[in-house]
Amino acid sequence: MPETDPMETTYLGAIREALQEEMRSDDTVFLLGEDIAAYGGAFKVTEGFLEEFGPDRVIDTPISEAAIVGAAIGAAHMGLKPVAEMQFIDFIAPAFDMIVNFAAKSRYRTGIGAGLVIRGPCGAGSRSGPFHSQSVESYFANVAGLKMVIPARAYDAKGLLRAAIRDPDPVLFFEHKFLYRRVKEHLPKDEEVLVPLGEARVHREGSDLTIVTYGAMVYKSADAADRIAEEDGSEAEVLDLRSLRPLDTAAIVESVKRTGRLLIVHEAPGFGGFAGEITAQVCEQAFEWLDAPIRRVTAIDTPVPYAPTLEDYYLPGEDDIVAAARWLLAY
Amino acid sequence: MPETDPMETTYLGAIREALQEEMRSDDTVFLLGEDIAAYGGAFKVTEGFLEEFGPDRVIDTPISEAAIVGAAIGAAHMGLKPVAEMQFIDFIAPAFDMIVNFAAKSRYRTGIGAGLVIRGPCGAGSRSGPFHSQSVESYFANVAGLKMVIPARAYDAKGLLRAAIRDPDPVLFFEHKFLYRRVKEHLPKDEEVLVPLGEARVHREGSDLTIVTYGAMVYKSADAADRIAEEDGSEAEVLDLRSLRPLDTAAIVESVKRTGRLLIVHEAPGFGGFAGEITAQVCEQAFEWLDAPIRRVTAIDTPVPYAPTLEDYYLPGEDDIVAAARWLLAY
Amino acid sequence: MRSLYRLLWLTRALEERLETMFKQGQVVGGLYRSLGQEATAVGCGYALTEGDWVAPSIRDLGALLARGLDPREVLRQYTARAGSLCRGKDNTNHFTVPEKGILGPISPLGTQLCVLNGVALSFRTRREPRVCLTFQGEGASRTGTSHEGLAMAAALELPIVVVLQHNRWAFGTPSHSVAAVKQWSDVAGAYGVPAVGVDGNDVLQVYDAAAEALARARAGDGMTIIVAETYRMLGHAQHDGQKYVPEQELRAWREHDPIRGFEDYLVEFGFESASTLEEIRTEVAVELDRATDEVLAESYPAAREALTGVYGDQASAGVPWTRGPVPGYEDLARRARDFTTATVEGS
Amino acid sequence: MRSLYRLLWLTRALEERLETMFKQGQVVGGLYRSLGQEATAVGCGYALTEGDWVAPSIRDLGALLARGLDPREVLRQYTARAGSLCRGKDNTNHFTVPEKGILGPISPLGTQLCVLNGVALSFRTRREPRVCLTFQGEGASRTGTSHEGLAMAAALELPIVVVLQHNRWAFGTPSHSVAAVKQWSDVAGAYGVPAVGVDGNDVLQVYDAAAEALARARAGDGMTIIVAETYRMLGHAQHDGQKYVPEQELRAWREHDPIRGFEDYLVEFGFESASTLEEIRTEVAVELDRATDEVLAESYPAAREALTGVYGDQASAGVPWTRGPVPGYEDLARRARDFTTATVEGS
Ligand SMILES: Cc1ncc(C[n+]2csc(CCOP(=O)(O)OP(=O)(O)O)c2C)c(N)n1
Ligand SMILES: Cc1ncc(C[n+]2csc(CCOP(=O)(O)OP(=O)(O)O)c2C)c(N)n1
Ligand SMILES: [Mg+2]
Ligand SMILES: [Mg+2]
Repeated sequence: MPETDPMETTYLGAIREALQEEMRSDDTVFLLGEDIAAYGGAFKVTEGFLEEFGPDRVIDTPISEAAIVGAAIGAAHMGLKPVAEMQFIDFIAPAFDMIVNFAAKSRYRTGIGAGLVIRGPCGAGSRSGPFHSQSVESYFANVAGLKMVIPARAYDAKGLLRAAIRDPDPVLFFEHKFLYRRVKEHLPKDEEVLVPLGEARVHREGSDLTIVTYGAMVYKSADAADRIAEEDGSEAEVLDLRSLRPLDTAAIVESVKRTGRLLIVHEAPGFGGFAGEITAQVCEQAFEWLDAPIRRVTAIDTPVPYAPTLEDYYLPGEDDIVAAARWLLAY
Repeated sequence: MPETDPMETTYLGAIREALQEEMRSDDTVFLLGEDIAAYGGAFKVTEGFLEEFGPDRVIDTPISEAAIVGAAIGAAHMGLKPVAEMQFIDFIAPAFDMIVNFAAKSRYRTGIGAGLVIRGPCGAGSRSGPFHSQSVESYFANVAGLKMVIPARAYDAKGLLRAAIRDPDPVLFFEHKFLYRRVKEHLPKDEEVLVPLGEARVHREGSDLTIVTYGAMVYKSADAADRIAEEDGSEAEVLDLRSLRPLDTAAIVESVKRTGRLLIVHEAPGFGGFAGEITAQVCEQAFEWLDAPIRRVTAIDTPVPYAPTLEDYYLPGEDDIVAAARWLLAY
Repeated sequence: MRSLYRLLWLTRALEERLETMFKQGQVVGGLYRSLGQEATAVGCGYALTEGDWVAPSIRDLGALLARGLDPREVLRQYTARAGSLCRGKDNTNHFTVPEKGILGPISPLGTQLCVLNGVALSFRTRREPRVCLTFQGEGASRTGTSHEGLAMAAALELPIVVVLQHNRWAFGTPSHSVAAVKQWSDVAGAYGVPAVGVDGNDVLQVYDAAAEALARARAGDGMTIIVAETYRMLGHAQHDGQKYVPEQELRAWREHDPIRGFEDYLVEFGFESASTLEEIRTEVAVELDRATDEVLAESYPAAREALTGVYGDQASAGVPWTRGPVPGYEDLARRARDFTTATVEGS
Repeated sequence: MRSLYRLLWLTRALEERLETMFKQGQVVGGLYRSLGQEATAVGCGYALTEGDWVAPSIRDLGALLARGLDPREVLRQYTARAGSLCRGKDNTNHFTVPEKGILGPISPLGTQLCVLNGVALSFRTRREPRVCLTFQGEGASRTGTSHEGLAMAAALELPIVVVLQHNRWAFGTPSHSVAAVKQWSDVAGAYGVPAVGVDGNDVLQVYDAAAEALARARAGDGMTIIVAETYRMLGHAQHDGQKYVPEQELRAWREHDPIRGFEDYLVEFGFESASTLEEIRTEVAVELDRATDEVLAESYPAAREALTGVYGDQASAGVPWTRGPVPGYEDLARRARDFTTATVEGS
């Protein structure tokens, strides 16, 4: 057994570590964003970085997400490795043009790539209302040239962020803020934590049903699976996608071919959400193996509401997953 | 038979007419955008409007798509009915934040709606390169609060635009520029042309296969269907969605239940595209009726390239549709 | 004068009340204060008249109270009550209240001004003598949307006043370190409009400047930018202990407290007696006690209210893709069940 | 002087050549000219030195030629040849050529400056004495991204020069009708940087101003905005007949043609003889004839090249979701078939 750190590392701490390690080993890596230097970041991800790496590598910017992403593209063109922080991932919207039109298309158009990372906290559950809680993956799902990652574990947060920084293409790195301090793991000390983009991960094994999910929903799905195992004796496999672009279709298809049943769970609203793409891939590649319709459990099709009663209702719940899973198992 | 206009109306002319008629009958309707007043618009859709309706109702703005949409929202709050033009729909990207965060969420958050239309030319085929050719529907597919329309016929362009202007919610109205002057129809003279949002339309009847499509692909799909009918004797039904939000799932499901086979065709790239949502809906609601996997024919997963050879290859072709349809029919 | 003082005090006392409630866990989510900046918001809000519209940033509570907003609405909003102006669907002051001419902000900075332009445009189009006023932090002035909004307001000669609040900070960063602007009134050069600078902590100076700029807008002479020099006396939000702020800077500005300064002025020049002011403060406290009790007795919205109000027409509300009961799945999700009822009732 | 003249003339002649080719249907897509503005582009481009970067708008061909760009590359690009700098994937001057320090624009206005900031930032970080220069129309200066880019360049004190080309028009609209700015150099006030105005049709004046601003940037003193007063002598693009332009205005500016003006100057003050200039023009014509023949003999890219170059790693290029052969469908689409070959060869 590899040695693990006796101290637990939080999901947030894992992100810190990934940034630190990449910055220490490669001096072309640098950070830019709002309040990340002197203040240390809205969530304190980069606290102390200014002191360690200096103002050339930890750069406070004006409030201007488009300019932040733009500067990251230009720096990437020149061989630097920028990591741009969006204070909340909701504020990626003002940089949308810059991302989908400049960053994503640059290599294809000109042969000059833009290896940069845009990272920031996504997701609901913290009573932050419609503008500090969104899941924005579907905005970018149809954009060729982008990669897109959303880790659920501290291990993956660290390993994927390091891989994202080394990646030659623009990577959107979504961190679920609800997991920042709630997820804690013993990370290995003596092996390098590096997770390649585009590989899904079996979070929980099972043979009766496949639950494909990502981000914070991995935990709710696993809880639901445990409950079903306990109460019904059925075993659901929980597949954590980790990357949405590239998507590990092979892993999804392999699992579905074994279980014959597929439930997709994500936190964003259902209509037009990423579950559609997964459904389409499975329909194309594993239709004959399906013993039941493909189902999805998602947020309701509304903005993220603020009041606790509303937000809890908005989010897909463990009960919803259990109910859908049971329905599929009984089909 | 209702009387039709002896003069043919182009798709572009139909849009002009819709704007004119709504502006004549309702003086709260007004237009804003770049070069739309004195110049008459990049595609001359609003030529002569300044003279007829005056500078309060046909407003040239600075080059600032976010501000254009913003002003439209505010004016809509005050009971006006703004129609904002994006010179090319690609330039909706800088207004993305304003659309998904302000326009889409306004009613839900505050009870005050934003009944406005954002219209502009989309689509490829005119050798205009990566930034004047895009299909942008998937950016907005997951955004609750928006409506989204893309007509294929002149009749629908007129009828849907009129309905969009009257609609209480923000409507994205995508006009396929390849159809602007190529599509010509005799529009009825004595009946009101008004097409409600959210209703699909059978473009070509058939019982062996359902082709769900929209925009310029309606014509390629119909041509493919004709060829299959002629060469193979099979009848494909071509369903023109017209609206993507709201989506007429009932019509799709009804057709699929009849034919047992579904092919989805759209011009945007496949991965993360709108076909995913259609697939998911049909999987949920008509799985038992499917006699073959759901397939999609789309653009390749790249930006829209410029050279004629590349652009032709990028776009889904009639041959691709025929091949996929035959594959499904033979399944 | 008395009502100006009352508004200033009410702003501060109401925020302090919210702070107490925040510490007691009664506020849902974050809390943003305007301590030290009350004079700018109140002075501007007070200069508006019936029919005008104001678009506050999150720190302009005083302007809303000046528009006659009931403090209970503020308490309801921060405690996410069912009866709050946003029905619990959005937070802080993100409400739009047409009757009072209030356009709420959304979080992405700069967007609000663009939307207020549309309100101003409607006044222009209808030849109504109404005007708009909005606030903007110096941090927010660096956003693209802010620029587009200012440029459009200037180009279309909209009846609007933009108050740039130079409070030295944006979140955790001193503004001088991320903006090269030396004179904030120079910003107006990019738009070709006049700018006027005021001491944002002097409510009368603010009021005068606002009144004049509003009159200019009302006369059809277009936008004015008012630069209010002021200071953010607390952290960005309640959770921010403001450790990064030089103690000396804080102390200097504390000497220039807008409310204490106004009190001194009123008493010194004999406009009001100290005891009158004391009475006002007591009145406010009583009013807030009552308001707090009342609001805390109210409840959160019912869960399934989450499903309502996305669209303005029954047709869209009723289509299955807003998570309706999928045929064959009626037995499944509680939410699908609820949906049917909610849409029928809710729209 | 001679090389400056040659560049000016080459710019115009090359564009005229493109216009001819456009009319003959050899140009793919649109064509945008810089007639009347050549001096600004050439003067600025000429002031740059080895290692510097320039980011042109679509109307700054002259700056690229000054950077040593081969006219054949321009012809290839406009005719979508396989060997063009964008391999036929993008149009006009949307190419980025690191060896020549050229950052291509994309269509959404304002974005390019933000990206050039990143290039300048890399110079600053690496303590390299290199600088950047970019162009921007007065129309584009109203975009949010332009503002964010200028604000960031100023705040981070980047080594950059921004040339605001006030050519009176943006597409089909006179700029004064959609911008309230009176003095375009006042724009600099929003960023706290110096601005200098020049006659954009006087190549020497432009050159001097650019050289000075570049020296300032190179010395670490940050951004300068140069406002070049000039005029767009043709429509927005080839298809635009410019009917909306007052004949009188056009005529007045024709009197101030930047190339004829420079010719007169050179001859009058004895720098060059008329016949030398004539020789240069002939040389250019010969060069362009040869270039045109060469490029027209080249072909469009092979169709399946469309599939290549989206990603920088083989892994992503190979995954099925970039439209690979779906298992079981190998027999189906020609594109799926092509894909396998293309990705193996193409990356
Ligand atoms: C587009 C955008 N980016 C980032 C944020 C996060 N944010 C909220 S307030 C704030 C600082 C605002 O500073 P300023 O505009 O000066 O206003 P002040 O807080 O000083 O009143 C930031 C960065 C945001 N709301 N919107
Ligand atoms: C964001 C955006 N909106 C609209 C356009 C369409 N467009 C292309 S050029 C142009 C006018 C540009 O005017 P200006 O910046 O003054 O440059 P000029 O053409 O005068 O050189 C417009 C509106 C665009 N390219 N980008
Ligand atoms: Mg501030
Ligand atoms: Mg111009």
